[in-house]
Amino acid sequence: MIRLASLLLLLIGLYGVLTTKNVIKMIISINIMELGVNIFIISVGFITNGVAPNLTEHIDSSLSNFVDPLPQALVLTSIVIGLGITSLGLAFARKMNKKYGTYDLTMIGGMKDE
Amino acid sequence: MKKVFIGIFIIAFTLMFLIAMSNSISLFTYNESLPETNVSNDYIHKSVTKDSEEIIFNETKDAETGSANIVTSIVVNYRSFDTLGEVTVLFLSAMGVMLLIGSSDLFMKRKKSGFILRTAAKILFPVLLVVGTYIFTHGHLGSGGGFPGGTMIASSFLLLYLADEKFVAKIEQFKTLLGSAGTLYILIGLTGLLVGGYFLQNFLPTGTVGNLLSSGIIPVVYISIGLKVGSEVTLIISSFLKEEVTS
Amino acid sequence: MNNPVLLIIIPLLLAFVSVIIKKAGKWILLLGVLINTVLAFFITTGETIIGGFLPPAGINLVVTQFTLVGVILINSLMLLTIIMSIDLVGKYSVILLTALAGINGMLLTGDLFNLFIFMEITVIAAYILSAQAKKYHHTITYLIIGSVGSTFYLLGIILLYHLTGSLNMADVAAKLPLLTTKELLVPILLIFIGIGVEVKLLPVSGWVKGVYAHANRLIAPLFASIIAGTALFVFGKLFVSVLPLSDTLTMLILVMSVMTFVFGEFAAFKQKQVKEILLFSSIGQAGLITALFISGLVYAAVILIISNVVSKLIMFTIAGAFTEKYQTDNYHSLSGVFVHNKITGIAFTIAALSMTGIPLLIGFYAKLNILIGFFHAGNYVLPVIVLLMTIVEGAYIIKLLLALWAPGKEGQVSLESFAVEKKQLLSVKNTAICLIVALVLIVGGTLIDTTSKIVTNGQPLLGDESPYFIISQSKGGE
Amino acid sequence: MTFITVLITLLALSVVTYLVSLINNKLGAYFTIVTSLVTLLLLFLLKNSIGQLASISLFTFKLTTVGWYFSMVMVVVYFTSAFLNPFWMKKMIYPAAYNLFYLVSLIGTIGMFFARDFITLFIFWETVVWTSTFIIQMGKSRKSSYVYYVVSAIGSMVTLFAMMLVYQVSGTLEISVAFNALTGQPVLALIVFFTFLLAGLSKIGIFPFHVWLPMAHGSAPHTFSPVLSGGLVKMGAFIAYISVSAFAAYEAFSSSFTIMGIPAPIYIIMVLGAISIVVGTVMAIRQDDAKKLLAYSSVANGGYILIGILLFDQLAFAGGMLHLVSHAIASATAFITIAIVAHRTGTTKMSKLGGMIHKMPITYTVYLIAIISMAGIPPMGGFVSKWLILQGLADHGLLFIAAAAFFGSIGSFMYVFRPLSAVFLGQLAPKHENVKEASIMMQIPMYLLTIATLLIGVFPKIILKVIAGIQAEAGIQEIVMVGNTIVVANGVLDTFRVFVVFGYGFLIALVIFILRRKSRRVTLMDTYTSAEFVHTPELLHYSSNFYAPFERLTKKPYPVLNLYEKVSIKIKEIGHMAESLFSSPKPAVTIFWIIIVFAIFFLGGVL
Repeated sequence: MIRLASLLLLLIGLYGVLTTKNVIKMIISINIMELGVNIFIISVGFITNGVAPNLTEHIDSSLSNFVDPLPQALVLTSIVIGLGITSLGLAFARKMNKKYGTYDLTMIGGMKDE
Repeated sequence: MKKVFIGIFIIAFTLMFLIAMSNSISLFTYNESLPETNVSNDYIHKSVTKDSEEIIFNETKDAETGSANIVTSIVVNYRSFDTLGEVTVLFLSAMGVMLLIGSSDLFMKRKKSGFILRTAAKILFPVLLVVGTYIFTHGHLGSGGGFPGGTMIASSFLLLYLADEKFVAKIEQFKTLLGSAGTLYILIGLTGLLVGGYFLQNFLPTGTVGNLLSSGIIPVVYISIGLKVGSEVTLIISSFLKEEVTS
Repeated sequence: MNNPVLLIIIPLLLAFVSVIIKKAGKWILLLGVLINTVLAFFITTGETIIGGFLPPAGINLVVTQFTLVGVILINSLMLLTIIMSIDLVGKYSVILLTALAGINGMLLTGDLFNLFIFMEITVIAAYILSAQAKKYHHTITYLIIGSVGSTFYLLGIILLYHLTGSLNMADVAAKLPLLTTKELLVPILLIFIGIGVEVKLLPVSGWVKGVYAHANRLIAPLFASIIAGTALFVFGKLFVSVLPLSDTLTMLILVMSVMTFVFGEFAAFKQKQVKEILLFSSIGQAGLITALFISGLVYAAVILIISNVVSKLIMFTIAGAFTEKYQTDNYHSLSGVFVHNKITGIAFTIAALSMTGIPLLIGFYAKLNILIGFFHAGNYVLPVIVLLMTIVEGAYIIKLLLALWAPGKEGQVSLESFAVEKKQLLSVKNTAICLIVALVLIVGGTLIDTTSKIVTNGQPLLGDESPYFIISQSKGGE
Repeated sequence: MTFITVLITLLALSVVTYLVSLINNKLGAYFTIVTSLVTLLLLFLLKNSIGQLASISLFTFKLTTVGWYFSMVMVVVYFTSAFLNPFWMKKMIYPAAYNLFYLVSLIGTIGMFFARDFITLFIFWETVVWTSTFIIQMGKSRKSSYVYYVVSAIGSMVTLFAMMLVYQVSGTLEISVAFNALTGQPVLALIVFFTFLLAGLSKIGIFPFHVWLPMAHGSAPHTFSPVLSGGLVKMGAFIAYISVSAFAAYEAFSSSFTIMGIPAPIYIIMVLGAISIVVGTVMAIRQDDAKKLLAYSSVANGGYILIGILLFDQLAFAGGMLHLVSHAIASATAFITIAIVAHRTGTTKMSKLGGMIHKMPITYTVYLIAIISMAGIPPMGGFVSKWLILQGLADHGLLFIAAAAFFGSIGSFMYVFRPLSAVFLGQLAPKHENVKEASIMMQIPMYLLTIATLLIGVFPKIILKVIAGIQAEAGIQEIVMVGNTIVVANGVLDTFRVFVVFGYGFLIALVIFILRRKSRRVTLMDTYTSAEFVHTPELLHYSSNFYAPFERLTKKPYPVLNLYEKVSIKIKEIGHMAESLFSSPKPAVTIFWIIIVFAIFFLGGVL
């Protein structure tokens, strides 16, 4: 179920990029997409009745129902990359707004480049 | 009319996408256990050569990686190269943000901070700093690690940044910290290359799983990651706080 | 000691160092690129493990002959670009060093997720560099399309991980043939779209025009030859040696590539700006190269990449100089610009002719191999398309060259006095570099046997056994 | 002496020429004369080593009689036109490059004619195409250079396809061996025949590809037009020769459908040749620009050569090969004279010229002899070759093509007469009062070429002997010569006797002309109608609207160039469409396309 939800989030993000004109909203849409993918990644490693992959006093490596640790490591990376792209995108958006006075990409797109 | 069209289009596409997706992955049922072929078994048993022994908390010594937290062992040992890249991504976007909106002809326009903020910042700053440090030094034992710890450190500095006007000027020095932390990470990796022949190889003893000093280079790497992430996030956010005087 | 990981680490280390030592950024960049280029010539094929953990679990760098060619090519081009445009580097030295690390990582890595990370590094560096033109809306378009692409790529590799339980390319490649076509459809498609954004395949290349058309002398060659070349090498690595394509999928991707090729060349035919001509022709050539990879003609594809990337380096550098000196790159307003810059013009012409595939230049050798390869594979339609597009390509290239060389109105004898105002396009150093690189194109296309020996080193690239042209064949039964 | 030494010597000489031209371009231009003379001599010496094999790097060569024959024609044309080069150096934007390209294209043609494998053939072919493209741009039109390149590229790319196809089937690139692999594969043979021949057709200017000739010839530098028309066009004939000899088209299509005893594919090409004779002739008559007129006449003559070579028998083949020489020489001569006129007056527009005979009698005479040869009037070279071609056509009973050839012969009277009367005869425009005769340097090539034309006309044996050698090499019946008499099945032709008869006729006419000279010169401005002064006497100049009635008959210009332009516009439209569809600056459009691609792939993957 969570996979379905995460894929729907991905598609909602895609819909957002497809329909919004505001750059900030687009970046938010991309964030939603990334969120969807991140949740999906976690869900891929999910094990029914699993335990966290963290060895403690009571848990040793012979257990067979560890949750897959690799997607968790990957999602960490993915989140950080998402953060980087978002911050960069917002910086661009701000510069664009300073230069053209708008966040609306279509209004600039209509202008002559030169 | 156009919106309706797009809506129908998207719904049709969604259905198609989900159907196609369900060919490769079941959307509703989950695995009962890790598949035999999954590479994660190696991580859990801490044995990439498959001569697996059981790893028991507080007992096993000198395992491949000493971290009790398997995710940490993946992030900082098995796939440390990814983490280096990930840190670089953040570094790069921090540099980008600074290049774009953090140049020196801009300054932060703001009101004088209030008494409550100033006092609270003074009290909270050391607490946050200590907690952050704790988090990234204990990443190999339980939940935690360089990224959350680094972010926490960043938030402590940002608090100071908001409260203390004099601190604003010092923010530039975070760049040095950023560079040094990154250099440290790579130097650790290169030491591994020189000592063991593999880049980012663990060259410190791993000790007993579960001890604080049990996991070789993990704490050192996490310290550098923590400092790096902290300074990067600080720089990014402080850049955004600045405003341009003229267009 | 020739550890390929150094190719990634040294620029990265220098990038971090140059943040601390701000003043010396330019020189650190130069040093880093120089060291990398030298190192690139000394690495040998084989596998390098990172962190001492064996591959499916740990990350490894794989150097095959294919990647070796890519690494040497891309690093040398990077060196040349930096040397030529060192005056424009300014604040971007850190970004460029990091981009270099990312590019080498993309080429070398043997892990799908690691590839994702290095791709992100390269792409983010590219976003920042594209902002140099101060056309932020184009950068944002690039950023959004690029992010969607990389998100798709990530989703694709996660699905592959789910299906195979591994992220290592060799491991995945070994396990994938056991799976059904239906299962593989979505992940392969997602990965294709993700890589396609950087390769500039047609439906996802909307960002290219805005970004390339305004880039300067430093950024334009960097994008068009270095990053694009890297993306093509990665595409080849993934789609030839890792992902098994079913017949339907091969067909569909081939159709897309060929459409990219045809539409790219047609769009280039229509343009009036030098950079736009070049960028659309890059899109077209990228389509052809992916088509070659999909058809399994790796050798021909590699030669074509070499030809294309090297000529684009020269041409985009000179096109950047046009905008720099004349504030325009419309070739009607630049008529006769080479009258005053003959050597620059010669370098540009050689590059352009090589791109078109004129004999004795390496582009012709690429074309020969393409034809031989396709015919050998029993494909008689694609050679026809390739040759027809060569005519179109030749048409716009000759139009461009005529305008740049011969000033004067139609019906008048072309005279020096009709040419645009006299300005020195490139500095002496840059002119010399352009000319030398152009000579490489000639030498590579003339000494065919040497070229093939250098490129293949006697082993088939990525297992591509299809025949290619060497001189002894032409001598027939002697 | 090996061929490689020759080739390298020539390359070295051309580089020397280039370097000299960088210092002093006029001196460099004299070097082009010297180098082409050296080429001529070296080639002459090579005649003894026919059959020699040579190879260097990726090139392999075989010295053949036919290659020698073709390259001799080429070198003669290059050598004679080179005499004009020094006079045009000042008008060139890149004089040094011109000299270099001039010689490199000469070497390219030689290398091509001696090529033993496809790659060598193609590489030298393309060398010639590109060098000549860059030379043409130094003239007065960039567009013509562009059209020239595009038409050439269509030909060469399609031919490359054929070459690689043959290579794939046969596994070898050696021309003479590779084609053998096609026996027993009629469909493949058909494809290869048409595609291989296309480069030849485009170069020789056969009907749908003839558009480049008037444009390129008309606007190339005046010194290069003779080479283009007299020389480079003949490269196409060489391709045609390969496709009947090495390819053995008659054997390959022996089982196919025949028309009038000729296999249908060859017949189709010959019909194209016939069409070009008609089109070239009709269009030539309509031209006002002397160079364009001659260019169209090259189209028509290209048709003769192609038909002659494609017939590949005793007579017509010999005729085609002979016509190659006679047309090369005549056309080069005509272009050289026009170039000289243009050098002296600054224009090639016939309506602006006139009366040049008074100022340039030698040029006039030379031109007269050239056009007599071109029109195929005895006793000049053109007559013998056309006669042989017509004999061959008659032998085969190819009525339609023969009719076209006759039409071309008749039409050629009309078009060669036009510049004769418009440029040289008639009234001298006042602004041309001070025009001088060509200088000695310019006269040299005219004398050389005129002598050659006369020699071929009177003693065709010199050439026909070589042609007989080619025929022996190609394995067909050789042309028979007894003394000065060409013996064919339908009769004999004694060229010397014809010359004597015409010579007497000419002498008698000359005597009458000198004795009964009663003409009075009227200047152009000295024109009155109904006792009223004419304010626009230029319009009354009799060369304006020279063939007005005829032009009214063939009012509609030929739409072939429009076809090319339409294709180009279509390509631009599709390019524009692709650009606006896929290269939108809005990311939403890209996302939309991604979704479409997904949808297509899902459907394609599921079905």
